[in-house]
Amino acid sequence: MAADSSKIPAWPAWRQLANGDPVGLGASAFSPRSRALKARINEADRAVGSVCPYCGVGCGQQVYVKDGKILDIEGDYDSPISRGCLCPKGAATMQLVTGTHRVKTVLYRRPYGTRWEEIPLERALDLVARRVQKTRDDTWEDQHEKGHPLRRTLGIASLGGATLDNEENYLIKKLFSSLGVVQVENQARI
Amino acid sequence: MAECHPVGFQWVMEAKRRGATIIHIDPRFTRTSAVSDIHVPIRAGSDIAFLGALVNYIISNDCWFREYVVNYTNASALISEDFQDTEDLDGLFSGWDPEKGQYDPKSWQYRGVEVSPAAGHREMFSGEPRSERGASITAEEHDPTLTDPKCVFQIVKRHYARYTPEVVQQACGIAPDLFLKVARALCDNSGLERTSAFCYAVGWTQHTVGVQFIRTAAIVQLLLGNIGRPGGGIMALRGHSSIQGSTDIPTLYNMLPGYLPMPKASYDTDLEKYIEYNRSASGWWSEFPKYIVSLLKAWYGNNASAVNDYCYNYLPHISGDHSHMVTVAAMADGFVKGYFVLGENPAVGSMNASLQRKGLRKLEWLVVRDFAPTETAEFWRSAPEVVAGDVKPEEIATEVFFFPCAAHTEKDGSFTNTQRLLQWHHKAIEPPGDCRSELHFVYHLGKRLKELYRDSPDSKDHPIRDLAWNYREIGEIQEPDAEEVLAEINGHSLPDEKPLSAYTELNEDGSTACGCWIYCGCRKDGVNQTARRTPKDEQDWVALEWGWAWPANRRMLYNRASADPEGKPWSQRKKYVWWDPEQKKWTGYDNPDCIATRPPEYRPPEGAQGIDTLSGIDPFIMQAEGKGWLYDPSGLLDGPLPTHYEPQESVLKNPLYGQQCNPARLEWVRRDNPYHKAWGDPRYPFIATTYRVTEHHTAGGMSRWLPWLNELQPEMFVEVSPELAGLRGLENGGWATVSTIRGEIEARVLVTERLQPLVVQGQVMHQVGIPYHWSYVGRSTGDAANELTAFVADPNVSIEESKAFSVQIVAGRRASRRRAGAVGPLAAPEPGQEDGGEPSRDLPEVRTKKPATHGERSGRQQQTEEA
Amino acid sequence: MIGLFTKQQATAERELDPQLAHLTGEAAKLHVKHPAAQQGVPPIPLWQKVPSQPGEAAHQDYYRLPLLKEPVWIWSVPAYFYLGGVAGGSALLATLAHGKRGLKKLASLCRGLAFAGTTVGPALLTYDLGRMGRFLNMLRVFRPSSPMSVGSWSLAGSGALATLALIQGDRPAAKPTTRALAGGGLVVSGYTGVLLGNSANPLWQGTRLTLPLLFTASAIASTSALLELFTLNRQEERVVRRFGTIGKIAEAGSMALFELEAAQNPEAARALNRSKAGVLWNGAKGFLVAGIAVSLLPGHSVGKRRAAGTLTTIGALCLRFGLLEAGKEAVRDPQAVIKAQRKGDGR
Amino acid sequence: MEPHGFFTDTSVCIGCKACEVACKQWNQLPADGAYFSGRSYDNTMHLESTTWRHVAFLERSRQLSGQTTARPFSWLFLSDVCKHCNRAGCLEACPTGALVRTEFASVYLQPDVCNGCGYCVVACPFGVINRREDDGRAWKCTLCYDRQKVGLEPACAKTCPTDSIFFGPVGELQVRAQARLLELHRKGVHEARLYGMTELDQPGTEGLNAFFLLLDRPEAYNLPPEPRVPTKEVGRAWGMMGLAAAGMVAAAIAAVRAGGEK
Repeated sequence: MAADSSKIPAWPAWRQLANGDPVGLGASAFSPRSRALKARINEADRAVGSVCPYCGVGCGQQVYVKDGKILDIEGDYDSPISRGCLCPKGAATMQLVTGTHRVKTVLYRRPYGTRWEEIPLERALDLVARRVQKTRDDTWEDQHEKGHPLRRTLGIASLGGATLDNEENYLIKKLFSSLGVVQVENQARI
Repeated sequence: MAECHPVGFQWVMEAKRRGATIIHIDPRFTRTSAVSDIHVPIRAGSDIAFLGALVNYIISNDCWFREYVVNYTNASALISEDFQDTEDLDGLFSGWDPEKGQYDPKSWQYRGVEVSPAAGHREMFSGEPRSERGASITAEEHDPTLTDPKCVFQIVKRHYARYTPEVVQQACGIAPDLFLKVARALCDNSGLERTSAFCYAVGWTQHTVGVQFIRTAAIVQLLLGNIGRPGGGIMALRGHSSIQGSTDIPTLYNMLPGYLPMPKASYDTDLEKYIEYNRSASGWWSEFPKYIVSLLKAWYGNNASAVNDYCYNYLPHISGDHSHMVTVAAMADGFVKGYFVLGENPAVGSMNASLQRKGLRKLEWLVVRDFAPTETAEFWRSAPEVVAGDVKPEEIATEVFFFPCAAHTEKDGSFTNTQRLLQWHHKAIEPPGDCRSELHFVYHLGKRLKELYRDSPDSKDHPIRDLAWNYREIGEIQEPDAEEVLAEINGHSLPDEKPLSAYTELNEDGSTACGCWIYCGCRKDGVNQTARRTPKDEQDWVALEWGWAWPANRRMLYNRASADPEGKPWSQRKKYVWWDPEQKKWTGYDNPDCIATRPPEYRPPEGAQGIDTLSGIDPFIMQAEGKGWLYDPSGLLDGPLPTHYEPQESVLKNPLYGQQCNPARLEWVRRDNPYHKAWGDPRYPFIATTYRVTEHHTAGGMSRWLPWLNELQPEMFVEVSPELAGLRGLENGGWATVSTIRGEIEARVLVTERLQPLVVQGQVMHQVGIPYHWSYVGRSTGDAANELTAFVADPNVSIEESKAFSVQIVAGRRASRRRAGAVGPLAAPEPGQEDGGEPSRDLPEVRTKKPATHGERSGRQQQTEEA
Repeated sequence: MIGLFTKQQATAERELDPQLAHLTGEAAKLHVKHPAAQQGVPPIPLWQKVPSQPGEAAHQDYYRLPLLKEPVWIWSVPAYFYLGGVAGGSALLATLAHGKRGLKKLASLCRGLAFAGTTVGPALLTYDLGRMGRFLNMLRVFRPSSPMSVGSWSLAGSGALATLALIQGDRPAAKPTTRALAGGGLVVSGYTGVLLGNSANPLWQGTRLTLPLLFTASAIASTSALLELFTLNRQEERVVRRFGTIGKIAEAGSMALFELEAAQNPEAARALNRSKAGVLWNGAKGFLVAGIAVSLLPGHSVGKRRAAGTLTTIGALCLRFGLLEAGKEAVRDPQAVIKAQRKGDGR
Repeated sequence: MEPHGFFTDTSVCIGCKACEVACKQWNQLPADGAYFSGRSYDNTMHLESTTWRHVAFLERSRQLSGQTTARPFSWLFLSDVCKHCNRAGCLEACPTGALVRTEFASVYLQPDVCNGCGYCVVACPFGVINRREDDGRAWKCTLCYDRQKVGLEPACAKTCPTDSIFFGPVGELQVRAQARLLELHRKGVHEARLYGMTELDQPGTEGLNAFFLLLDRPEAYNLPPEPRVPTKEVGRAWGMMGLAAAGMVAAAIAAVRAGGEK
């Protein structure tokens, strides 16, 4: 059934005659594109092992990359958890990570402001660091009136972690605890 | 489960294909029910009545697994003479302190010895006197015949005797024959040859008695011998990719990595005391000192040494509940100035959303990190109360920073899934623009702060100056090396810095550093074990070479229980790990969850200490005495045995006790968090429960921006039965307004027989189903379910009650955008309650509880109250 | 910036950022101008009953949703049907009148019409194509299974022959050309009936036997009706009148037969009397009858002839537009498909 | 090359719609736009030029055999798709050769050839294929021809968590389907039936390469009970046309004769 395109003339009607194909439902009607068609992941530079970012099941994903851009994201057959399957959210991961909804600059809303402004990442980090320092220094509690050590600030709090990596949660807990921030919470409480 | 974990559900379907019976108990008929053998519609919030009746059925019909129960649980332990049950006190246990408004668990303890819990509120057992605290469990008194009226088994039996099929009908609206069908199916499928499993999600946790829901299931499973055996267990289906990881390495206020408690201001004043109060003399927690010292070495490196208590005093101290809702209440009262929100969306996903936003309005600065500005980032301009004009952006002082985050495809790192499995995801492409990982954000923030505090002489700043904070920076964007962080978590020996391979290698003399003891071994031999991807077809069904599970790559906890006391498998069908007499060690498909070389016949000698107290038949090694707890002598704040209490806002009087609600529940009595009547509030006559659907994810930050998902579930909707629709003139596809005293929302209506009225105590109960994905920004918007819910929580874990509360529903789009968080109660709060008159949630002695602890006087005074 | 990140509107695009993703999937080039369904503008009415209690559950279906897709053809297709018919009829007359003394003018007129029909026709068809630039693909393959393929080739052939015939005029050498043209013409005027019949559309599939008759008969009527509008000599007039009379009677007859055949699937047949389709179909009947009536009036005035011609022509157009509309109407009721196929099978 | 296709077993479908999204993701199809339909959880409603997998949601106030519920009720799902018929109306009607029968026996639409004549739309007895007006061409499921060419299974079948969508050589699928049917009947699920598996089940299409196991009548899922591919019956229509043509010739001769007389 597969058409040998090489020496058959380009016009499918001719090809029908050449193939002795009166009905013209199959190979003779193929276009060059169809004959050359391949799954796009075939040209991938590499397939990167990954894990679905949605729920807690932890389905395996394969991320196909070419020229620093994503070709496709699909399930990983090798995973003993998911055996290549993904749910609708997992199947939409491509749209999540390459979607046009993603904002690519830091946005800043000044006090009493009515709009967002774009500011450079480095500057934003400096500002946040200074806010942390000021609030921490202003709200530091060294001791309870009964003399118990507190060594903390209740002026700063943090929320989030269930969607982050273990390494990220670790650094958050490590840094914030050392800053004396105890109000560190995440979705596990919800 | 099919709704929110479809791929996990493939294994349930696999089991069904092999003949398993699938039972689904849910107020709604969901996609899970559609393929289940039995669907049992239950009144939201009545699960303990149902599960308690199972306990009663199992005991009274003698379906329990005697040899398992006698050897592996605390059924035979004798309980203090002073213990009194809810049977005797109309819904209260002994030890209620009307002054403090909480229990003193002393009378719940074992006779002759006070044990500390493996988890939960260990601090409860740090109070004086602590002489015998955690003493060698051999001092415990037992009755192996289980006949002593004060032994755990008899107490459990008495406690649940009144949980009959009739009570199930009265409390849950489930017909006795349907209940009995379930009970029989469960018991028939348990024993030597068969095991049954329970799966639950936040439908069990989000209640004022959430922890006790799960405890009841634990009792059922222990009685049936379904724990620690293949095909058994109680599975928590968690909703986020690394929510388990964020509990193990806790971004939670009350713990340090590896479930080590945060220092308590009142007593953990120095390392010595901290260790004394938190270690256990027996069981695995006797190893406690090794874990905290290794953690401090990991955090403060060479600055931590024996002479300075390994910098223990660098750690901040907690002085009560600093959990999410407490913090937000304090925020709303102006005590919190700065807030980091990292990949979470509390303005949608957290209860009483308008109070959440009130908190945000009172901040000085807010940092939000996500893919696109969420409702939390946009609270100042498009929130309902802003649209309503009750709040004006020009009057909100909060400074907001929105940082775009990197996707999981743009960074290296590990997730810990719901089965404790760590899996590494590799970076595929560079993050675009200024998008960065949290790792990058926190690391560079830390670097800046270290710089800012570099020359500070102030002792308060030493922790930052001495913080070990050197990680390799990769590439132009200076991304810290995630694997280096993982190496620190895994731990290494000192000074030679060799990677450790198991937590048993940890020491308390500062010769090891380990960022999270339960994760020790995840980078065994310096190899990233979490990145292992040996194909499933190239290994056995336990798949030990895929990723890495804590602890010790153990895939099933308590698996010692899969063998009988002599160490032989209970049955061939269910063999998992067993004692090999030749090799003199435990072996099997999995890594045994016990001391691998400890023979079954070992019994602790007199005066044994530490892990030597664990006998050869103890499967639950984290417990002080190595047994599974049918009865909880310590660790829980609301009683040793699960007891049915009604939700904070119920439609029913508690059919079992005079005490309506969990006496120890957390309430926030504030104008911006008003409650309905305890029950039978004519203004809010229907039961509501919130949930997710397959097509969207939690608060929508990862789904409501995706057209491929939005087209599948384009709009906020509520689900009601045809009967309720008839009662309220609701039309399928039309609009309805759902309201509580805290807020009103509009939604499309799906009228469906998937919801059905339940007849409870002769009244017809209607339930309203409310998905909570939607809110006011994104590509698919709608009103948020959490505009309706309230701050009220389980005392043990401070998790809110959003799975059962009362609402009103009417036809049409009538919602005002007013919110209690902005303008106070939308109706008179609890009419007839000002004088504490009927209906009341509490018995008189409980009513005296001051609401002060949580509520108006929050913020600093309240935060340090317990100190 | 303001507003940029507030409520992002619902979108029906892929929303994949070309900076991050390769857009090379099978349908990546499927061009989207407007969302298939915009919010607030339901493509299909909201379902307002309880799904499990759909009301008269006499015959089952899926929320009353159409089971088949509506024909997507626009006005130019029925217009072509008409033109093709005229072209075919004229081609035939042209051949038979060829070289006949006294019918010269008629012959050349017919050659003209045949030429016009076979050249304007394809233009109309092309206008309906989603991708006009690819109209030549119609001759890419020859598929005997596809009436449209057969028709395309015949139309192309007829077009060529009609052109040649036009050039050759009435010299004797043209005889073979016109003969061939007549053959092509017969196919062109009739195949459109087969084309409609060869579909899953409940109305058209149910009437696949009478449709060719109807189209052919109407081709005769249409041709003569159009010719009646021109000035003809007595002899030619007689030819046209005879041809027309037969045509009109045949058309009326085959319309009756068509309705009989259609009636076997009452759900589908109902479409012939519903909404736009009903107006056109009944219009077709009315104008045809009127045409016949006028031509039966005594006298031989040119005015009468033209009136009859005009009425019949309008009728012929209504017929073809009516058939298309009825086809669309018929699929809107899923029972038109289901009932016809389920002959009381009670499973 | 062996014929390959889908066996869609609705008795294990959980209606998660992963197939719909996986299909859009792999083929990079646009969304259909957000429209709340009120039809249970079905908001895409039918197969379209931009929706090549569609999950139907049936709510019934009837019990499903073998299931225990508090009141008579069941919820059925079906993931619909192009059937890739052995006799395909669209294929045989297509005048340009845009639609072709591939070496895997699937029916593939070549987007570089289709000129949007719209004939396939009326020729499909399942209402699957349609012309996208703003694109101009017709589109439908390709049975992931591009993936099959390199030995990959189609995106929907790969992602399906419960193997409701099963891909493979049609011969093996038929064996699997038969076994599954027997198993269900043994369990007392008598409403289970196969749809379009062989020519015997569905002469009108001579069998489908994408066939189904249903738990209710086909029309309840918006499937035609006994579809007939039109081209199977077109012969007699051609005959009738021949007849009509002859009549036309006769009429013309008669007419010209009439003119011939003095």
